[in-house]
Amino acid sequence: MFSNASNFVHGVDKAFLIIFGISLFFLILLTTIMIVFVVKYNKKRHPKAVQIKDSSLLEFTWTAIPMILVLFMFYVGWEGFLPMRQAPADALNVKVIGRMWKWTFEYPGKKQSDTLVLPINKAARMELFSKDVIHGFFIPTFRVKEDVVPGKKNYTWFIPGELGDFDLLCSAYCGLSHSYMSAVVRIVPEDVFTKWLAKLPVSKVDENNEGYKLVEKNGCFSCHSIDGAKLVGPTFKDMYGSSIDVMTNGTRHKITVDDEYIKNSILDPNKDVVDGYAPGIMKSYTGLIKDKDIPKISEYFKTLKAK
Amino acid sequence: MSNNSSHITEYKVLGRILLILMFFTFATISVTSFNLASFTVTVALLIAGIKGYFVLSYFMHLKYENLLLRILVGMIFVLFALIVLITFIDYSYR
Amino acid sequence: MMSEKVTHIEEHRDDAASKLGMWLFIFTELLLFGGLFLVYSIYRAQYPANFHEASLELSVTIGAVNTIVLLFSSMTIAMALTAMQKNNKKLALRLILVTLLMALVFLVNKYFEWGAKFHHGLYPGSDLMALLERGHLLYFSLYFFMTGLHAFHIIVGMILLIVVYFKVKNGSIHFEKYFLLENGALYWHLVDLIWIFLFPLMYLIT
Amino acid sequence: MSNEVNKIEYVSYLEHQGRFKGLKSWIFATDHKRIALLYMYAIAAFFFIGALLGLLMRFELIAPGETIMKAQTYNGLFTVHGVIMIFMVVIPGLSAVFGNFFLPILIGAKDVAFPRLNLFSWWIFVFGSVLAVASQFLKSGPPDTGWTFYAPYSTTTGTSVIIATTAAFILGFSSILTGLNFLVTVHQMRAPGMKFFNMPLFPWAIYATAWIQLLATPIVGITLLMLIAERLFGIGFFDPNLGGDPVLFQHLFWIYSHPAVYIMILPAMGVITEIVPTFCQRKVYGYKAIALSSLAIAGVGFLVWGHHMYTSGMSENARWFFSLLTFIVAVPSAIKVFNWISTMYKGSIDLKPPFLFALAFIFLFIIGGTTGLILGSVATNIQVHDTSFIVAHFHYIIFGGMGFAFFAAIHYWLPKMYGRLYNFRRANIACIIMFIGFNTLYFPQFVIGIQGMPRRYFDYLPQFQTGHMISTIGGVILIFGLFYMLINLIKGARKGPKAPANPWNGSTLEWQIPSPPSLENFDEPFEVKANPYDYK
Ligand code: HEA
Ligand code: HEA
Ligand code: HEC
Ligand code: CUA
Ligand SMILES: [Cu+2]
Repeated sequence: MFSNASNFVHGVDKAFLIIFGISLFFLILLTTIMIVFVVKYNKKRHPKAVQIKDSSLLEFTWTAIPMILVLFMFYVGWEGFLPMRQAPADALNVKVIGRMWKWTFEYPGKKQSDTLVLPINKAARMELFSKDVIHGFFIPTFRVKEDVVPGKKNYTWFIPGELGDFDLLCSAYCGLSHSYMSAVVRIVPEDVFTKWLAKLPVSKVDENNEGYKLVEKNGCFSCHSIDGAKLVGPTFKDMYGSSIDVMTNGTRHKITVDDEYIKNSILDPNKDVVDGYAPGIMKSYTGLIKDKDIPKISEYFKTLKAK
Repeated sequence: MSNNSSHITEYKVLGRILLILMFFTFATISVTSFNLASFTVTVALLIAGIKGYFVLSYFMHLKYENLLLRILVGMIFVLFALIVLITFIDYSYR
Repeated sequence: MMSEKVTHIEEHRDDAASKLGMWLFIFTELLLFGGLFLVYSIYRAQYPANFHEASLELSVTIGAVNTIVLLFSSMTIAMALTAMQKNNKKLALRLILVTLLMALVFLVNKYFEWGAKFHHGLYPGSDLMALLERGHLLYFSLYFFMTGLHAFHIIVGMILLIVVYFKVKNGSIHFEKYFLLENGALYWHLVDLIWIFLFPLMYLIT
Repeated sequence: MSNEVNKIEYVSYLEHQGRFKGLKSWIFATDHKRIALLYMYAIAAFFFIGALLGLLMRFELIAPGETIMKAQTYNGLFTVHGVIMIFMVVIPGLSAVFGNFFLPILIGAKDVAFPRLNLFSWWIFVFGSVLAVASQFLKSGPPDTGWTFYAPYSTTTGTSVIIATTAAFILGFSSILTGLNFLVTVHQMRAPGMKFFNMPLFPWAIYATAWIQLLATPIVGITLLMLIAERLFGIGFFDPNLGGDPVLFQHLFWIYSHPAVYIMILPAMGVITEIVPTFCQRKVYGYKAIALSSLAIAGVGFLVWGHHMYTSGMSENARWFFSLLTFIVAVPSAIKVFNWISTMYKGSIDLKPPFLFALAFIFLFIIGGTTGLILGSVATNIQVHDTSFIVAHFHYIIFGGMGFAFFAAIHYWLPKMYGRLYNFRRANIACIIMFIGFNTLYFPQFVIGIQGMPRRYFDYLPQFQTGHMISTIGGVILIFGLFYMLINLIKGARKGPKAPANPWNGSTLEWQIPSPPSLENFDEPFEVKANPYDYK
């Protein structure tokens, strides 16, 4: 009757059915009674109203019955939920990194992927991390959802039960491209998974460059690329030293990208806005990036110039 | 005619209340300078509560107000305590 | 028993109504600070050690002096009401002045206390603050915000009392109609009440 | 003059000549009835703006991809739509308009306790509202956080969040003062001899609401202040980069905002409780049960806020606790529904527009309320949290509930307020069109919500398109109904036939005085009756 996409589907859908059932029963019952009364006791047919005394027994009954029903519904809901917080100890651990507006999945051994590939019928535990704001880790078909909160540890887990590709969406509002923050969950047989994981490259980063670290730590790469691609913001490639059009208070003028301009762009990005981009998208990093660190970032940008 | 059946609190009473309050102030300071471990917060708050009681009852004349108002004031503190307790249901079991 | 006739326009029940109104307003103020106390208690429970260390930065002496100053002013304003009820206008005026003076002393004390912190580079948004450990940072954030908001209430209370002072002086508050003085006093006690809780929570953490 | 001391001539409050003339006689009025109308005009205007934004969103969502606006615009739209609708339309809504107008009359008073404070609240309200609307047009762009202002997004985004939160803070202040005023009014201004249980049920509802307004609003006030301080001075409370805790913001926000939903619905229930007996010609069934259930909702409603945070990483204990209490707070609502329906039993039912709206209210409220049960249950909430299921739930219960109650109230009391009648047949037609449009608009959102359509999505996966399209069509139908109703009402209020004092054969106090009432409501002495539904 229920799908087997994950081990939670049964509990959740059962709760849905029961609560919907009770609700529908009351909706139909009460609506029918209302209509019957309106027709039967219509002024034309029933010109004189009959006054009826309050009955404590009746009040008690229709307090007690709903009370019992709600306690029952509560129990069903709780029962369906409880397993979601009881991850088995031998589950496969995947670190889920949410940042504006991209999911990254890190497997043991610092191997990173943009697709969440998991073996079927094996418990997988998601350690949820956010680099910036709150995101929501949501796989509708699996009945799985948990917020990814910066500065807090949170997790969720599940056992996928069907092969195939599923949508992973970001459910918590996180800014401009919230609706594009999706990824694919691919459930594969165990052997395929092992092979895939073996081939997955260890993420290589230019970890020695101070400027790079800062840029990475502050999540700039979610909007700025270093390969020339235009993401939410302009690319960093070949940016340093180039001459660009910016809008300042509605007037357009040319500016050369130098240390001073980069500093302004980080601390007060909405003052000079690169032509073709909307103001208000990039936030100010005042207080987050220290003044003395900004030259390091500039230095890093210099390394991105074509030789 | 005038319906606030005003109670007049004598100067003497007010003065005495001040002395009590001062006493408790020094009491908190000296109590917290001993280390009673986790009890200190409780004791400090308890003393603050007693002080609050005196301010409310005498300075703010609550003792002589009608029952309704006294109940309401009590309810505010109960409500606040409930909210704090419930929030701690989240924080203490994480 | 139900058939009392209501005659046209009933007489205004000003004083009882406005006193109830004042109390209700005090409830909102209590809950306003209540929100902050909630935040405080959550963070204190999470970083007890940090809170203790950070609180050592504050001078218990200044805090204690300010507590006593406020308690004293609370008494004088309560006495001012008593004086008014006994139709002793002159004494009432004096007592209000003493209260205002105490408020001023409190603020001056606070000014020096904050000033010293600023002098050491400890103020919201400063570079030093950003370097602090998490618990310290939270403690000082709360310290500045809570005492700041409290000081703001002191100032509002002072303005209220100044208005009351002049009303007593020109006779629009007199011994048969003094609910404005009563309300002003109630507000002042509220400010005191909040400080009674702020003091041990901010200054006396072990 | 001198021989007229005892005979007061009847002059309606609309014509009464006070200190000022013309527009000034309105915007400086201290008469609770004029202030009520002032609120109504302001709220109607904001409702119109908010609804327009809602409609724009619907057009954007008619098809996947960018349809008529950019993503950033969309994000601004739902934020400002939410802020306007919640803080400026439904929270003041019924209590400021009909509470102001009828609370004093129903308890036999000539005005509220503090008339000037009442006017002041209105001014604060207008000031805050203008600020909120202005935030839409400022240079840094409309706020884009959602009406919930969740940190840390709200502490870091570059848009005009400070203005919007300041506006919400100011609006909260207005709400507190209104609540305070009503509480004192109920306690101090009841006609001599009228006890609490001699009051009709609308004042009871307003009374319970006023307590929530008074006690819950300060919490959101301080929360927004902290947010503002965080943005302005970098004081860390909620942003983890500054040491804070984002989940704590959610706690504080919902400690207010859950009780706030009962600020919206309690007066609506109060209105329905007045309308149903009048058009059934029966005394309300279960007077005490309804009165006490209002207080129960107000009280328990304070303790369930965490049901908005089931996925935030709260402790398991908190999750079951909040779930349990959420289910319990649903029971008093159920009691009210049962009592309303029992009031119809063996009545003599007259299907006039107010009653038709009331029936629509009950139906939509049951749907909205029972889907609330789905949300309250932890397991199902995990699936539908932050999806359009939520959007459908609260539009059903806010627009379908409080909105339709507002329409019912205006149709019920317009003859008293303006002394004129509107066209009944047209009003009924408008009600039916809106009812159909409403269900077409929001029902599909339940369906796509369960399938996993997240909310606050500017763009969506193709499988949700059918649902979104039907929904948009429903929106258009709804608008036609709304305009039809509005035109009928305006025509009625201005040129309709003169209304008698008691057009519905009602049995509460307001129908005993002329339509429209005079400045001081009661020119003639009246007798306080033990049963508030005995004035005939
Ligand atoms: C007027 C406003 C209003 C009202 C009255 C309610 C009433 C209720 N709400 Fe709703 N709610 C909102 C406005 C409102 N809500 C808003 C605006 C949001 C979203 C905020 C946001 O995130 O933006 C929300 C979100 C919301 C959530 C969070 C969802 C999420 O984000 O995950 C939950 C969860 O429990 C919930 C539950 C309930 C319940 C149980 C009731 C109950 O009080 C309902 C009680 C009524 C009934 C039960 C119906 C009548 C009874 C019967 C017909 C008899 C049969 C019943 C039984 C047997 C019990 N609501
Ligand atoms: C009172 C509350 C209220 C009302 C009435 C409405 C009305 C409408 N809302 Fe609502 N909406 C909210 C409160 C409300 N909304 C809230 C709180 C949110 C959450 C925001 C967030 O996520 O932060 C939301 C979010 C929201 C979304 C989800 C956005 C998203 O998550 O992506 C959508 C999308 O369809 C939407 C659409 C609509 C539409 C089409 C209407 C239509 O029904 C409007 C149609 C009506 C008209 C166009 C009427 C024209 C007006 C007149 C003729 C004046 C009449 C005046 C009087 C009689 C007084 N709204
Ligand atoms: C939310 C998306 C976003 C993030 C995150 C972001 N930026 Fe930007 N950035 C933009 C946009 C959009 C623009 C273009 C508009 C403008 O100038 O404000 C921009 C412009 C810039 C510019 C000027 C670009 C040019 O071509 O002249 C610099 C430099 C810059 N960003 C640096 C950074 C740094 C450093 C960080 C991280 C600390 C960062 N940005 C994070 C969106 C972002
Ligand atoms: Cu990430 Cu929404
Ligand atoms: Cu809620």
